[in-house]
Amino acid sequence: MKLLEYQAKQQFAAAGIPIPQGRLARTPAEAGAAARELGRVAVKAQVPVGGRGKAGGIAVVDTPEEAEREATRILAMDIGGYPVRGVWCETGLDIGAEFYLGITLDRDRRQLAVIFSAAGGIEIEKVAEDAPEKIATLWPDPFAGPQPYEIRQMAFAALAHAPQLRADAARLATQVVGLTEKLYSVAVSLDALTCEINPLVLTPDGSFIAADGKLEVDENAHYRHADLAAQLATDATGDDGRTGDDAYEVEAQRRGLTYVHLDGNIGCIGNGAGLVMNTLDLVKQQGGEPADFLDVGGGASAEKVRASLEMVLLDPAVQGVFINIFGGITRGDEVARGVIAARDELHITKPLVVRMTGTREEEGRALLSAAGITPAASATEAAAKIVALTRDQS
Amino acid sequence: MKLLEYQAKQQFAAAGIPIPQGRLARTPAEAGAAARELGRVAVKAQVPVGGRGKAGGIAVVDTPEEAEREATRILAMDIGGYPVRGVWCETGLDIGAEFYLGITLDRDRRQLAVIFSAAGGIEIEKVAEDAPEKIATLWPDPFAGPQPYEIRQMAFAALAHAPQLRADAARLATQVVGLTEKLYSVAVSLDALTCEINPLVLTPDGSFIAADGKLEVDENAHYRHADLAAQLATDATGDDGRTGDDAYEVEAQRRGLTYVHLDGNIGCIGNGAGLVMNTLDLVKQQGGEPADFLDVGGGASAEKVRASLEMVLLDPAVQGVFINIFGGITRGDEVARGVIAARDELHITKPLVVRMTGTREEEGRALLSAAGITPAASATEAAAKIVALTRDQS
Amino acid sequence: MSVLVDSSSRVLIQGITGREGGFHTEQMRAFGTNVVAGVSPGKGGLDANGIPIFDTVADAVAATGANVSGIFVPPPFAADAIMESAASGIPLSVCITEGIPIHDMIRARAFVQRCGTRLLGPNCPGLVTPGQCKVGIIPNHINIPGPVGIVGRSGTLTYEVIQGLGQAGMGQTSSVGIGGDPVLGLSFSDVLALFADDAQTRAVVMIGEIGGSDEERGADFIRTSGFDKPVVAFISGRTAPPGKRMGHAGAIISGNTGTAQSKIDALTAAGAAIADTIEDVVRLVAGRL
Amino acid sequence: MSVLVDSSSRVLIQGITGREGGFHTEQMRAFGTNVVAGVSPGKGGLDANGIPIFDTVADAVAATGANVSGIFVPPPFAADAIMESAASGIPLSVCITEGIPIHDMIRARAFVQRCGTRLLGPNCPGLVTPGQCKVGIIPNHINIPGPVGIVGRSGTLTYEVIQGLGQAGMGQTSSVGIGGDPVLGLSFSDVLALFADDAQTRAVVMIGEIGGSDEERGADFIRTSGFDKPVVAFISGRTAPPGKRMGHAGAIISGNTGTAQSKIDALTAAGAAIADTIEDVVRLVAGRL
Repeated sequence: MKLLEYQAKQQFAAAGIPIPQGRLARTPAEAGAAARELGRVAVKAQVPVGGRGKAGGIAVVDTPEEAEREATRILAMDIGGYPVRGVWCETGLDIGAEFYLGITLDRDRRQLAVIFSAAGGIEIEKVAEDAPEKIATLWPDPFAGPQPYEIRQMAFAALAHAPQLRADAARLATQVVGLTEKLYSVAVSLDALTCEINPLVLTPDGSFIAADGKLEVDENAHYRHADLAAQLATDATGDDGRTGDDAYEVEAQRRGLTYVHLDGNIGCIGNGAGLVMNTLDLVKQQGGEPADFLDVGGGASAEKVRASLEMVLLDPAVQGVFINIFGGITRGDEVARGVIAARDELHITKPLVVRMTGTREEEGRALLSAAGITPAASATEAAAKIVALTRDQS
Repeated sequence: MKLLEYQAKQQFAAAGIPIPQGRLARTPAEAGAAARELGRVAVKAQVPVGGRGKAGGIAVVDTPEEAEREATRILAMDIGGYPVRGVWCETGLDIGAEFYLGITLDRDRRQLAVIFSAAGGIEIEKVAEDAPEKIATLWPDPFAGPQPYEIRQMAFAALAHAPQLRADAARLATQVVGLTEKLYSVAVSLDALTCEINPLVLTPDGSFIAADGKLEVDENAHYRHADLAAQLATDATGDDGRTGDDAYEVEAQRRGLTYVHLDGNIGCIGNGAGLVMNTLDLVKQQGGEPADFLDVGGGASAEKVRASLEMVLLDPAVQGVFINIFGGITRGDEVARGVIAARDELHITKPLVVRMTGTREEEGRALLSAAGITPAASATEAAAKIVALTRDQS
Repeated sequence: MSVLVDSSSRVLIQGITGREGGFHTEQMRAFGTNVVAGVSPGKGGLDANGIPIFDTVADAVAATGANVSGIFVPPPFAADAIMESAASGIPLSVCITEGIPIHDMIRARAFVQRCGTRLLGPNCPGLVTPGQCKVGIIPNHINIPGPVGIVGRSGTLTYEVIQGLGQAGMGQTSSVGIGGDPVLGLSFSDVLALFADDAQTRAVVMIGEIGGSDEERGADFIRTSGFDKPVVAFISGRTAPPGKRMGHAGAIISGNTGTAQSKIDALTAAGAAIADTIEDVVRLVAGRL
Repeated sequence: MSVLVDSSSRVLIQGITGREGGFHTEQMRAFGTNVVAGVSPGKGGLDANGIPIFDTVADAVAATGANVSGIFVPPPFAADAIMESAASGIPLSVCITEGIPIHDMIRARAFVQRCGTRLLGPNCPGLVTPGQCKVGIIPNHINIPGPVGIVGRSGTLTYEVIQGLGQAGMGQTSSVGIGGDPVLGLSFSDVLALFADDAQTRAVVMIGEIGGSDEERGADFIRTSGFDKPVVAFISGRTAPPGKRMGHAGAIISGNTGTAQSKIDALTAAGAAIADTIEDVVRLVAGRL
């Protein structure tokens, strides 16, 4: 679940982090009204991807008329595959300096990292590459959270790269302690895997304010944040937890299936993420192009297999399907029944290639053979076969 | 800062712990109105000490008339030195079983202990003495707080002594996990040294409800709870953070002095808690009776010494004062000036005995001698002297 | 010989009365695993097909001397179950549960480290020492004893390799599935270190996938520790596009990190043979025994 | 010889720019303490009467090799200062601050234990090794070197004993004030164990008071550890009424615990000589050297 900028900022504000005043506008008229109320504003496209600025999705305007004009332009855009459904109009900021403050999962250390840098306003990955010494990192104890002394260490390390602010370092470090504690509380209470403020603007009068916001909630923890999910779902602007605006992925999520849409013409279904990834690799090795990744998971029922085939075939680019099963908990006969039911009920005429081994493989293979579907001897053979069958068709 | 039962319960309720419905009544009429609203109620004296029940401070009534009559009686009481200024009228509970759930400072382990017992409704200290096996204790990690598995261990250990509830143990343990997490959050967020529910009533329908509440906030942490202190201060029923209803102690607290009122006739003042305790011991050893404990602390000014003498002499039982100073940060000349100023400005005619050693003792002793106050050679000699002088008077 | 579990393992199942826990407990017993206890809060005193059930892990350990725990507890309660197992001093906890919130796992993992015990998983298939003990959900019939150590992130691909080797007559000392989550217990390097010390293990198969840098760190371990057994490595997800999570919470290429090529390069540099298919794995292992 | 601090101690002062920190830093230097650094966040790079100031303890340790920290930081920030000192690996932190919230101290103490470092205090006068090093606020002029070890809860009574012994010609190896709070670092038994191992310490004075059971546990330590030096004990607050807090947060008799009699009984049983007055302490020590 990725929150949009303004949704992330609302969470920050609720935790006591200062944000600029702003209004969400879904129409140019609303943007004009916001500018009338707030004066000089930045009109910012609300999409769950980076690079808005470069794409032309942000405009700073001085008048309501300008705001309406720019909103009209931006609301017609499509950024990184996301149609812009709303703009966030917020008070223009006087900028003294730009910082970065973020919390993210450090996979190598298997814990959260708090990152602070006086080189804000650009992608932190870029800073990490070009000037890693400008990045100060803190790995808080997962139970204690970041302690003030650790945050001060991080703050002073980063402020060492902003010598012009040295005279004010004590006050700034104290502010960073408060901001970090608040941002961390947001990250933990929302199970965030990414929670960042970039840029964190230091205004000329010496206070920090979050000029942008990014917040991504761990999918595994959605059950703890049903309220937030419900709120996002009713907000037509939000990406409401979808993995993207790909229509097939949205549909698969609705159907409760683990599905990733790809560009090829061979539908791929298997049990177990590693096995499906390998299925894709095998198809590619044989010169084919996978159309998707679909994992039926462990212990799939015939019904789930049927539904999975139906899902994969929604994509008209699919010219044939490779079903790759290693039965552990999953039973071969169940899979076979699902495949046969799908073929018969959905009147599938496109080629289906099944590789089946493991639990109840004999029963499954017998059912398939009886139904006229010849199971392949190995995964590699099956891949070769589906590639050949679909190549013939195209 | 000790909260009254109903104040503690309000904190519990805010954290999601179930409490009976109730109304605070400061007059018999209010008690009657509460009974009219709630039906059968318990009318409970609100005083910050235990033993209310035994003292007759709790009555269960069926009618508004009875409520008024009992409230009249209870509001006229004085329990453990505390005049009853209010009664809490709450819905009578059907009691299935009585438990104890509390969080307290375990001094030996220097951490918090969570205590749970199926022997609730009586003082836990008594259970600890008579049937220690009935007490289950959990010492949570101070950063992590109590984990569900630890709470379950504690719950099952205590429930082993309530075999009649065995069939329902899974559900009860789950409830105890939730209650303990909530009570712990109250204890930590309010810096509580004691935070207990006794009895924690299990109603016949199988849910827990807090039938009493006790909450004491660490004095050192008052600065973090100014809101709560302010709320209690405006509540005429509360003990608003006073150490007791002793008028002298209340006054001393108002004046910012560390003072404990005692029963004797010899005022005792010193610098440092250990030294003042020892001063009291010396007076007793010499056959005298200390009237108080007053610690001027480290580095006391002449003005503070003057104010301390004034405070001690507010008590008319005081027939003489022993001032015992070991100057470290505290300077002898400052103390001497304070003693002399107090004597002269307050026209003290009662005997003053001063023992003075340490930093600037020469200067201090010279000042005292010049003012006609002969400093004693040692603390023991000083104690003997003040006891002799006050004995002569009485 | 073997790593982590053997015939002396006394296994406890947390969540034994659940659907998955109950089913796989019977599978494990059918395999020959010595399942000595189950835990299900509130059901202490009952039994599951003759296995005594306890309210808490502490009770179960005290009564039965269990020294391995298999955790089949639903995601919201799984991190707590891991901590309970570690706190009771059980040296190895194996968590099968998939879908545990990552923040929960960050805490549970730190807790396990503080306890000085081991965690395998979560979201893993468990581990097998053929002929002796299985904890988890790896299919029973494919495992045969032999000289190969297997360590894999993906469950199903691990099964593929076990079966492929078995069909070619090569069995395993132990097969260990470390799981596909980004925050987990034992890593490739941890398990490689165990295989390094196991005299009977004569070759090791590593089954990696895209995402993270555990394969690279495993390669570093091989390079720097004087690891002297042949390693055959297989990496899945080579054709996965960046930014798409391929089923496993951990299987995602972000920017330049987590690509199959980076892993293959690191493993090649460490002297491992790289297999392109399962058939390749079998062929390469056969040539190295 | 001595315990905890000596002429090799390199002392850092946290809160050196505060009123108390500044004043006592100069007192310590007048005593001869080697104060090598101060910490005051945001004032790094400045100096305090020639002592370099750093923003963080880590910076100060890296630059100066400080190995003892004296903490003079106001109560709301003191627990964090203790943790900062412990996290930087400083082996001994001495916290003078009075009035730290107990919940803060519970966490800080657990943190120090996890770091494997030592904490003296809080709410303590610090410690002195006469002629070598003082960290804290014990008056300078009363301390002379000699064969007696002193450990006390109350600051002023510790001063009394130091002075009383000194006036009778008996000096100290070290005098250690553990402080009057209920949650603190080194306890009587910890310091007794140090004196047990210090060859030069020929007798020990314990200055206890009502509240808690640390004196009893000190007595247990004497009884069970084979402690073979004479101990003279003094307990204040004998006449204090139950339920009244006598100044120190820890000095309160609750129910049957924390009474002077319980402490005197335990110490007597452990073979300690009980003094009724400071004069008694001096007399009893003199008879045991």
